[in-house]
Amino acid sequence: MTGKIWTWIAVAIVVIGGGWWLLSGSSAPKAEAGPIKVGFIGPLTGDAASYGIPFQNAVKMATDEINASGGINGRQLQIIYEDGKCGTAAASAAQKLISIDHVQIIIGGFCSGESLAAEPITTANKVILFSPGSSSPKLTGISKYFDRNYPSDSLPAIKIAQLMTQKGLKNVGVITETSDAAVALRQAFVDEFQKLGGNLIADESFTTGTTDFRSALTKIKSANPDAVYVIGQTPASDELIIKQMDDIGLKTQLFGGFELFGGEKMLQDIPNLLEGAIYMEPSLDETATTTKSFIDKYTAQYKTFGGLPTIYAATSYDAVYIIKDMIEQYGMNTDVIAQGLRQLKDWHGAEGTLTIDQNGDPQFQYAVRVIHNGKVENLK
Amino acid sequence: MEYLIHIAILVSIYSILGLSLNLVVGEAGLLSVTHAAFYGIGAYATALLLTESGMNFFLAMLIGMVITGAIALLIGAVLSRFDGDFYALGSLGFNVIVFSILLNWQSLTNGPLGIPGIARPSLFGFSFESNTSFLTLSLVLLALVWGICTLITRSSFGRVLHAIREDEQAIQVFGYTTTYYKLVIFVLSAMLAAVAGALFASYITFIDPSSFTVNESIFMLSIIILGGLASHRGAVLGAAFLIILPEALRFAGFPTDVAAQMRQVTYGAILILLMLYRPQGLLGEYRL
Amino acid sequence: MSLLETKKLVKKFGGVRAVDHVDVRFEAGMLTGLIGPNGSGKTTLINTLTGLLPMDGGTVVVSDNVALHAVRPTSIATYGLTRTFQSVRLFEQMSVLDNLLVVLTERNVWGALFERHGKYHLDTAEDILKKVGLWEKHHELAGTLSYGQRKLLEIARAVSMRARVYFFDEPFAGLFPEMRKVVSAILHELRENGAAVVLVEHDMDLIRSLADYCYVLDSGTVIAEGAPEAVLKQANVIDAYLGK
Amino acid sequence: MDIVSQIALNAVIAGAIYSLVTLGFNLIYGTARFFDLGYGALAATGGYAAFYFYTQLGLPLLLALALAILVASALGLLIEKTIYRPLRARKASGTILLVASLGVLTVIQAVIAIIFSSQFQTLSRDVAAEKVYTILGGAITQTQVLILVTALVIMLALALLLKYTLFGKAVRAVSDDDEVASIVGINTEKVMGAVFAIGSAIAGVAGVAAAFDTGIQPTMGLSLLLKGVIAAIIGGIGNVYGGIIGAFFLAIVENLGAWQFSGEWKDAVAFAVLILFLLFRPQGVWPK
Repeated sequence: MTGKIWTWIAVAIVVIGGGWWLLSGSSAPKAEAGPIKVGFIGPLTGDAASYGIPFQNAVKMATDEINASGGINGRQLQIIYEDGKCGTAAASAAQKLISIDHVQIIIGGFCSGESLAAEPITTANKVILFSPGSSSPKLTGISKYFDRNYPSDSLPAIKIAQLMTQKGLKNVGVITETSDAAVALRQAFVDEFQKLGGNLIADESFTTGTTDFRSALTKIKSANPDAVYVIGQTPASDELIIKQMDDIGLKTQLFGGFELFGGEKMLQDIPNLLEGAIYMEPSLDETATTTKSFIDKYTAQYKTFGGLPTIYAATSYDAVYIIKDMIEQYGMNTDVIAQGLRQLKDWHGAEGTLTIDQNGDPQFQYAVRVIHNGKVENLK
Repeated sequence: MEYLIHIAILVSIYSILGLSLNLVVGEAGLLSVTHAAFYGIGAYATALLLTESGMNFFLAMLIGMVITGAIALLIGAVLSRFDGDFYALGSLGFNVIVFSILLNWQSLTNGPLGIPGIARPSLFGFSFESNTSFLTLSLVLLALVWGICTLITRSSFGRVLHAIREDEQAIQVFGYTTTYYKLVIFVLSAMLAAVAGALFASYITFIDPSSFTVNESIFMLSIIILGGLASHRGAVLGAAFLIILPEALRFAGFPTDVAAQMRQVTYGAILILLMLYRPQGLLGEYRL
Repeated sequence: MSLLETKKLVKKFGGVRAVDHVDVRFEAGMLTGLIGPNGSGKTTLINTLTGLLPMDGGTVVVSDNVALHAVRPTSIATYGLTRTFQSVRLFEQMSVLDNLLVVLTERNVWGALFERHGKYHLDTAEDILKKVGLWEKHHELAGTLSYGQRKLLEIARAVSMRARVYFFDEPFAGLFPEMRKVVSAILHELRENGAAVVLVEHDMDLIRSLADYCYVLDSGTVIAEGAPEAVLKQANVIDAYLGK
Repeated sequence: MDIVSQIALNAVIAGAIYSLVTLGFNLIYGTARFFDLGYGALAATGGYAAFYFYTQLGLPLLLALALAILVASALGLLIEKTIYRPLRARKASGTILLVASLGVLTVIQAVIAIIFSSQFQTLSRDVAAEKVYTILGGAITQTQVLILVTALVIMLALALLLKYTLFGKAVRAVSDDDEVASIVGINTEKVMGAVFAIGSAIAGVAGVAAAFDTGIQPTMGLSLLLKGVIAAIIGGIGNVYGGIIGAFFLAIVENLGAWQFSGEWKDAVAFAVLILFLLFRPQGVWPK
């Protein structure tokens, strides 16, 4: 008999819960009065949370600044944060933001998987999806309403391959994390490097969350490469790789993906191991005023970038300001905003100067960085 | 309203998964922790067939079911030699292996990049583009799966499964080669999971390995444990509860930065409280 | 005609020979008693004959022609053997009726999948349950029955197999006298239908009244066999029971 | 030549950490007779407690480690008393305890992520200035040698405790059959509590070792636990000494696997080994 009671309690919870949240959600006032609602989708739990949370911090910081200085056209900006779990859960997040919160613009899909899962829903509802972190080439020109201010992967990898051949480094080893951005970067690099006659003598990969790279690195060491290209999704795994390289005595010219060495935590922890390491990053000119003030404010408020290289935080921070400019210029009509975004030229922000092309991809100039005694310098 | 339909579609997909997993766990008493692997194989098979050859969704789903069934036959043949905790552990191992294949066999599955641009189903010219039409399709398939499961559990085959659950050696003495029964129900349950995989791939139009991990299998287990084992209504209620709960918790006003983790705490606490006070779940009658 | 016979059957647990070169015969239409003190190997012998324990030596001859060196539990039904368990192994969370129906169904998988229960199975189950007086409880879970009722249900399950050789492992334990008459009648009926009934029992009066032939086992070997009256009077049998 | 010795050293280091996990797991599984997934979260607790005391509070190393192990042990005892004991009193089946321990794992992992954020943290304050020893051409750092030594010391201590102390006999009696043990006058609940306390302490040490060797993140518990469980089965489930052989065997196979194939198949290789052992040698190398 008690089974029946339990059933009705459970059903009651589900029904009341559903009803209550349906009422509280859909009856929200139309967009004109009250705060401007903008959605946010990013990995807040699971393995990917280690770079999702700093992404959230950067967006929160920009929002607080905007609201402090009077908001957008006098209306406060309200960001609604949803967890995309770096995968298909982003579809539920997007559907909720659109149907319940009636957002017109969503900042996010941080992982490429989140953007790919949310895009069909946002495009169907004519909602702008602006991603500051998805790098998958599959997103290029995927929809009128999808733009991003984070470069697609192929660009830096091709430049690194060209740089290696110029420096005469013929036999190179690669170690890649099996995550969306890293795999795309590796593919672009290998194609270019072999086209230029380079010889890939070691090709190791590791799953997200691995902490013991010693045997893979021993294998690379046994091939005694001229250089090693380390492509991890987060500086945390790259720092471990470089430390364990030192542990097993693998001394070689280091190349990095994703501005990994830019993460200042790594520069503090293992400066001598990074000596001479070369990496590629969008020309985030640390000395530029907007960039410098952003970095200082961010580190003041959140102490470290945690797992995040500065470029991710910069693009997330800028995304909020880009949205603010768009709303101020074009109002809330998403079709007009979509065209506006595609005409964005030389927009100045924490990430430097940004231009968005016809496919919604950003044009980035790349700066080649090299690390000398713990300092980041431009390679001539 | 769209959001409610979206939730209803997810609930029907997870109900299919719950019903099919219940055949193995609730009816035959075999704690399988590899259901997400078959969900994944079904999804990838259908997605690849749809994107590569552009065939009709339902044909792709059927082929996906056959492929999943074949792989389940191999895995089931190995698993039906284990029992108790070893069965659970062996099945967990197979889930990790299948996940690694989905993640690392990049030439076939695109690895972590996943497969985007999967077409929505269409039948005799009618395309299930809109969510409402997709919901009706999901509910029809759910009803079909429910029917198949009822047919199985009500038949003498189902009764033998219950006997295997209670005392496998005793029923063997009465002339039943229980390894065949365990294998057949394992393959049938995997094929039904492939249906859910096909629906999920076609609905979200993008799949990647991260939705077919061991955690997903554990989530499906908690659906039927919460809903109640060996009860079809329990499987559907469990799916509804555990899909709607995290969505409802989006509104529970946790501080934004810990909201996601608070959901995990609530979910874990529910599991503990269930086991302490109601191990047979809401509607179930079979205690684990 | 012997329905089941063992030749030099051996079952070892490590060094201990629980069944030590045992030769027994179970004739059709006869009730054979298996008696002996605790730990004499009676249950081990039955478990080995019904495939629960692998044989370590000797052969099992089924109805004079099929010689087996190994018996799998799933195959004994095909040779017309069935049994009850000393420790009563029922399907606890299934109804009393289901506990019977489950042994009446199709053996092969596909047959079982599409088999609906026709009147025939339900009627057989009904009159067997009526015979052991459990029909009113046929919807209740087996787990809720009393110890005596569970014994009766197990006997009913064995009877519904329509086997040729029945092994009953202490079926009368825990039954009140009224029910003992019912079970004795069932055993008689099985024997009249030409089956070989093997009864493991400690109660000498039951053996005297029921058994046509009996074997006395002590520490794995047959120390005496023959008609119950003669066997029970033999000195070595009494010593075995009373301990030297 | 030095490549082979480097692989061997890598295996020895990984083996040491796995053996710590297996040691505690076997102790608990041997007595409580269920797969305690919560054990993984206790290892994570140990790692994070050490991180908090040592890196954030800046306490001296040994004090910080001692406190961390104490925290893990106390938490393990608390969980045993509040969750597992009532379940055991109600004669709950192993599966119910397994699901409850899954709830414990999820809750602890989420709480850690809330307190320490899900960032990947490293423990060592002075990372770069570490002495590196070279043996036969292979390199091994100071911390790794320390981990190896602690693992061996704890193995010895546990072996002596179980073999020669009265408490050890009581533990072995309870793990044989707790009902019989209680009839004979052993207070099984007290022994069970002590076993959980010691097991959790060892989990804490494993967590600290992993934290020092590589680093910590909230989700480290489950993967550490699964490797420990595989090693336990290879060695012979429930047998404290067998687990150590299993741990080093698994570490060698994984590192050889990484050498032959490439690193991303590491988990798949580990579980393939598990399934092979379950198939051909379920009782393990050194059965209890």
